[in-house]
Amino acid sequence: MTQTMTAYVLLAALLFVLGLYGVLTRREPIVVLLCVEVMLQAVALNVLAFAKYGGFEDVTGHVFVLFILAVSAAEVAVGVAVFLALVRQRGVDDVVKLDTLHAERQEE
Amino acid sequence: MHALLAVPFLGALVLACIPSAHMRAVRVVGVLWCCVPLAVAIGLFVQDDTGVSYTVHAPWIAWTVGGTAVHIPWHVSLDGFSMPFVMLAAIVCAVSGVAGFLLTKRWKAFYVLLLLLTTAVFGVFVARDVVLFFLFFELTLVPMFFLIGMFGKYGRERAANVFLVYNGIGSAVLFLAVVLLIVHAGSFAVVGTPTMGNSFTSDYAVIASNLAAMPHDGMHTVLFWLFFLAFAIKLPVFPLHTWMLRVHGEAHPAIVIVHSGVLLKMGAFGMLMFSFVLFPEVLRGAASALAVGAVVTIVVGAVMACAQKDVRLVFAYASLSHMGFVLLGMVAMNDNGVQGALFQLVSHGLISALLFFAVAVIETRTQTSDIASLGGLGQPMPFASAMLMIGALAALGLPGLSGFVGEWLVLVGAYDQWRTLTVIATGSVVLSAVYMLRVVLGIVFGPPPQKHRADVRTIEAFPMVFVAACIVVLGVYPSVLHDVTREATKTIVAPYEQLVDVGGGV
Amino acid sequence: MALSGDFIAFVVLASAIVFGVLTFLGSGVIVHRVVALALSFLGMAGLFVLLGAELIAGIQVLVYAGAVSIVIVFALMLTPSHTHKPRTPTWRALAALVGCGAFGGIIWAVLLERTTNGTPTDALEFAVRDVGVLLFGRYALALEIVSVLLTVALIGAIVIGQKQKGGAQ
Amino acid sequence: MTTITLRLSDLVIMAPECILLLGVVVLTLADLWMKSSRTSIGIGALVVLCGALAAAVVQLVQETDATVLFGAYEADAFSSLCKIVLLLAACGVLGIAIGTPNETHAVGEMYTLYIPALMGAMLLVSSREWMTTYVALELLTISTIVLIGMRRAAIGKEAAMKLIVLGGVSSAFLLYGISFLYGCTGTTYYEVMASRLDMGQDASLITIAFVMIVASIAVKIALVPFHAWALDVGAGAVVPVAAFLSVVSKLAAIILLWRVCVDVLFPHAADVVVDVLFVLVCVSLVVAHVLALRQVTLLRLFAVSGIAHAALLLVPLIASGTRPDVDAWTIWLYYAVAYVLMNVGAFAAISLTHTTGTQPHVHQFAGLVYRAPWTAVAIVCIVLSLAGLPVSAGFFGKLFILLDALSQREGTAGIVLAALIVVGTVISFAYYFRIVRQMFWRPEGPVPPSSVRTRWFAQTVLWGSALGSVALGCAPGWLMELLAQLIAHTVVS
Repeated sequence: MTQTMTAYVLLAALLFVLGLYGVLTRREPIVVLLCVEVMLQAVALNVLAFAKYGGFEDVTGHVFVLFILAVSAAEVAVGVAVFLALVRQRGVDDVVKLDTLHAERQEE
Repeated sequence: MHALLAVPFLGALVLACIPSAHMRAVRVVGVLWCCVPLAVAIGLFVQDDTGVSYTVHAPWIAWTVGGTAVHIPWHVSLDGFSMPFVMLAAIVCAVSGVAGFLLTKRWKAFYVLLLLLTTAVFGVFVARDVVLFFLFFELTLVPMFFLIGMFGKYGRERAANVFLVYNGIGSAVLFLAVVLLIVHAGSFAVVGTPTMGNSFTSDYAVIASNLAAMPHDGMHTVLFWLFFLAFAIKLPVFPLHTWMLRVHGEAHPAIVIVHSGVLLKMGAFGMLMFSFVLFPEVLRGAASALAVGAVVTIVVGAVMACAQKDVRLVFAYASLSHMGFVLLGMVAMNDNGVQGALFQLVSHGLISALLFFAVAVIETRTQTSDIASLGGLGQPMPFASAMLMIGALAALGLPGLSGFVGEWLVLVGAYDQWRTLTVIATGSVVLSAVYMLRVVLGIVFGPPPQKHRADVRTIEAFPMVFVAACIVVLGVYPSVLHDVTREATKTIVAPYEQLVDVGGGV
Repeated sequence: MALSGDFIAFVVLASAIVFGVLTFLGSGVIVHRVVALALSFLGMAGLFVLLGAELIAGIQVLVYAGAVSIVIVFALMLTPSHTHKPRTPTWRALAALVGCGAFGGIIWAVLLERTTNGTPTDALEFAVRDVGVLLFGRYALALEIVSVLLTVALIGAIVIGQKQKGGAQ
Repeated sequence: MTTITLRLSDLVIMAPECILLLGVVVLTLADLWMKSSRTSIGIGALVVLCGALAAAVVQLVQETDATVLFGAYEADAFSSLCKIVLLLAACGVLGIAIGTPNETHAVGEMYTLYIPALMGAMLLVSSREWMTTYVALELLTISTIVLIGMRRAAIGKEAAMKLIVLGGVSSAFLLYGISFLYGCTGTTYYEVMASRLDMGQDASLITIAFVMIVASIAVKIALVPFHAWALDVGAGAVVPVAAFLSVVSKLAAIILLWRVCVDVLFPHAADVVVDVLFVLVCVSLVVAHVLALRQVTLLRLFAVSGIAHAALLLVPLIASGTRPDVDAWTIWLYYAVAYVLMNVGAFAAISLTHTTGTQPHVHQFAGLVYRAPWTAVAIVCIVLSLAGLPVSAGFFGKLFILLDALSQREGTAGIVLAALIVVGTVISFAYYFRIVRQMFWRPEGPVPPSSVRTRWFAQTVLWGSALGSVALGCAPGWLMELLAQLIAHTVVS
């Protein structure tokens, strides 16, 4: 059965790395945001696998995951709000670049 | 003795509160206040010509690191060693304060900064605690930076920046050295605590006695060179002198008076106090190399001075050359050498003050310091020209004036150890006659200028006469200074000579 | 690993999730991407059930597969057509690939090395009640903070999302 | 299982946070119903902070040492002191904010949202349990994101977006690390976790978890390989928010790192963690200063120079190695106070001379001495402290840290740290004195002089910080003794 846990944990690691790769390579803000969510999901999976197979007689892990879900939902809410506001102000083509701050640095 | 520190600082505060619209009030109060420290210093000097020193030693800051306590005491002392420097600083700052009259604007800023600078300079000379010394040393940096940057010629800002960078590096090195010194040699056992017996202090006396008791090791060498580097920038020694040229060339003469008259001396003071006195073993190994450096500084200064077209730069290189003499005297580390170095420091401070005051007077009238465009000022400005002559003669080492005594003692001190080097250094004295006379004769004689040039006013004449009198007194009757420094010199030199005796001479 | 029903379910769900994430990262069509991601979230809920966390699986379906996906769909639909996909420079993608690969490799190796002595806690009885007890007991403080956090996020989303007053840039 | 939950007495232990919570509720309602003016909300927020400050001081004086919920939250002298520092910093930030021309969508929220952010920071200080830590951290981050995103200009939204993504990634790493630790121990409480971790069995897993946790907190502090976001985000925020980011958020993250290291990490893998931190600190000390040389926009400049100060703040932690003693804590607190004073003062100066609608630029100080000479003097005091010149708090802070590093860490490590600090200080002269140069040597700039004189709150903050810096520079022993006395019993126990 321990191997089952290993399978879960390895899957979590794979998802975490995929999410990280997405964050590093994608440019669209919403997509990046969702990649972060994928990373958090991987963590949740990890925790639950430990909770079941770790041999602890309580559900601390479940509470742990609940907090992760709640906080990431809040993050998405704010993220989408910011994204929409940006789109409204700049138009979508500028949004995907998000380079103004960089450009300012280069001007100097 | 705290009056020395308190008076100028209070003055800065008082002046800061006078609205700058009242220009006259600012100037009068400023000048007068600059003279108060001089009065205080003279008072102390007169009271204390027997060698009894004023010392205050009180706890200041204490905290613990890793179970061991660190103490930074407030230890200030005015002894035979610091007395000449304090007197010099008081005189020069007063002279500079009067020279501030020649500025055209921003008197308030000038006097506030000058008084702050004076406080810090006194602090440097009386501090007998490593951290306190460093504190005051750093504190001189800031007002000086502003003074250079706010008053002077077109290139003053660059000069101020270069000043800040060089001296910033110097004080960073010094900072490191101070901290290392405390950690390395500041520990002492507290009486009555046998177990956790260690406790650090930054008191100079304790550190010195600890170092003397310690066996020589690599850390001593490191510390010696760190301190040397830090102060060599300030002094300056040959390859590190470029910032000083800029300051001398660009800042207002009133500021150059302080800078050349006092700030350079802080370098010598620190070098003697930290590098040479604390680590005689290292000095013994390095003395010859340093002497070569000193002579190179002397010669380079003299040669370059001959080639300059600007009065200020001539004087700047002359200062470099004279500081070389100081270094030479200090590394010789015998009675004559150190006495000579101290004498040379004081005398050079006075001479610089006189010369640059004259430059200030002339520059205010002619708006230039280029030798070629000056000339024939002897006729319209006889008084200023005479003062310039006295300064120049003193600088080139004419017997009977103060410059001679210092150089002579240094050369005598150095001759025992490095004959060839001493001969070369003596040769540069001839060069000094060349460049000084070239400049002064060029300015004083020749066809008189077309435009009318007014001679000095009373307020300008007074400090010049005073300084010139000091120069003459010191030249004719050097014991005024010698009596004060004799005891101090003996204690400074003793450990080194002991070392040399044991080791059988160098 | 025994070829139990649980295991088959795990393999199926895991492949679904990984496929979903890969499609999300790779596909060019926006609708495909969102659907793929929703699929992954659902698959994740399935795994949670396998792990005995039905409550969390339910929340996962509601919050992620439901709310988050829908919000994202709305956000994407509200924005103008969004066809062109900015390309990341190849070197950057490569560097990211190498970095992530190294990181993943290390984690993977460490995880394979580890052996646990714990036996699985099968189907926790009254798990939901226990979660509640913990949540309002030991973790009550965190719960309070989360409530503040959600309020702040709500207010923030409203404030940021509201129409601009005046002609500010 | 008996249900144990928050009791009324626990709320008393958490009084500073509770006061903040109550205050924010009242202020939000007042904002909704009373249509009050912006300034009055700001002053209200200031009053709330002062209330919390009073509560923290009372706790400190009474030597409260209590825990809540099996030790998830602990109020001890060190936490109280940290909270006082954070609260003072936040008061300064609010002082800067009051009277700044409004650049945001919101009216009251611009002030009220500082309070939950500060609450997150304060809970971080006291938290001794990972879940509480995590949500407190997120409360801080998300409130800050909203504060940044409320700026009307798109640049603020962009900065907020960046922070969301970066904060998310770093939280993900933190959680991933925690999840491994949880997997090894089955608990989220620091103390229990530390006692259950077994380096013999899971050495590599624990080590990698530790490294991930340290790295993720390093992102929050913006230590050097993870620093890029701080510049962009700092530049995108309005001045008071940038001040909040650079002072309160950064200090909170540093306290968190300190806490976590001492409670969980050091007992098990001190050498690895210290080595990682040592590298991060050394790199930060050098790179931050060099980067700062190239910045002209003030907010970027202070974002970067803040990194160097943050690295300096970590030196006592790594100098002491495995177990920081009372002195390391004291020195840390001293420099934290100095850091708050000089940075809050600097941002007050930026805010005072800043014209709305532009990015704060070093030219805005041009010729300040002509139109507001006293303000210029105060700014000089602050610059001295920033550059670590005497007589200022910054100088003694650096001196203490250096002495500590050299006497605690034998051999090359201490000397390397000391040398880097000193080199960095010299470099910092160059960019800090740029401000002074502008003030004194440049003719008057384009900024009209109006705002400098009229903004009393910001003026008070500026003068408070300047005088505080100088006072601490003149009598540093006083604060050191006080701090050492206050935290002595906490650390020893």
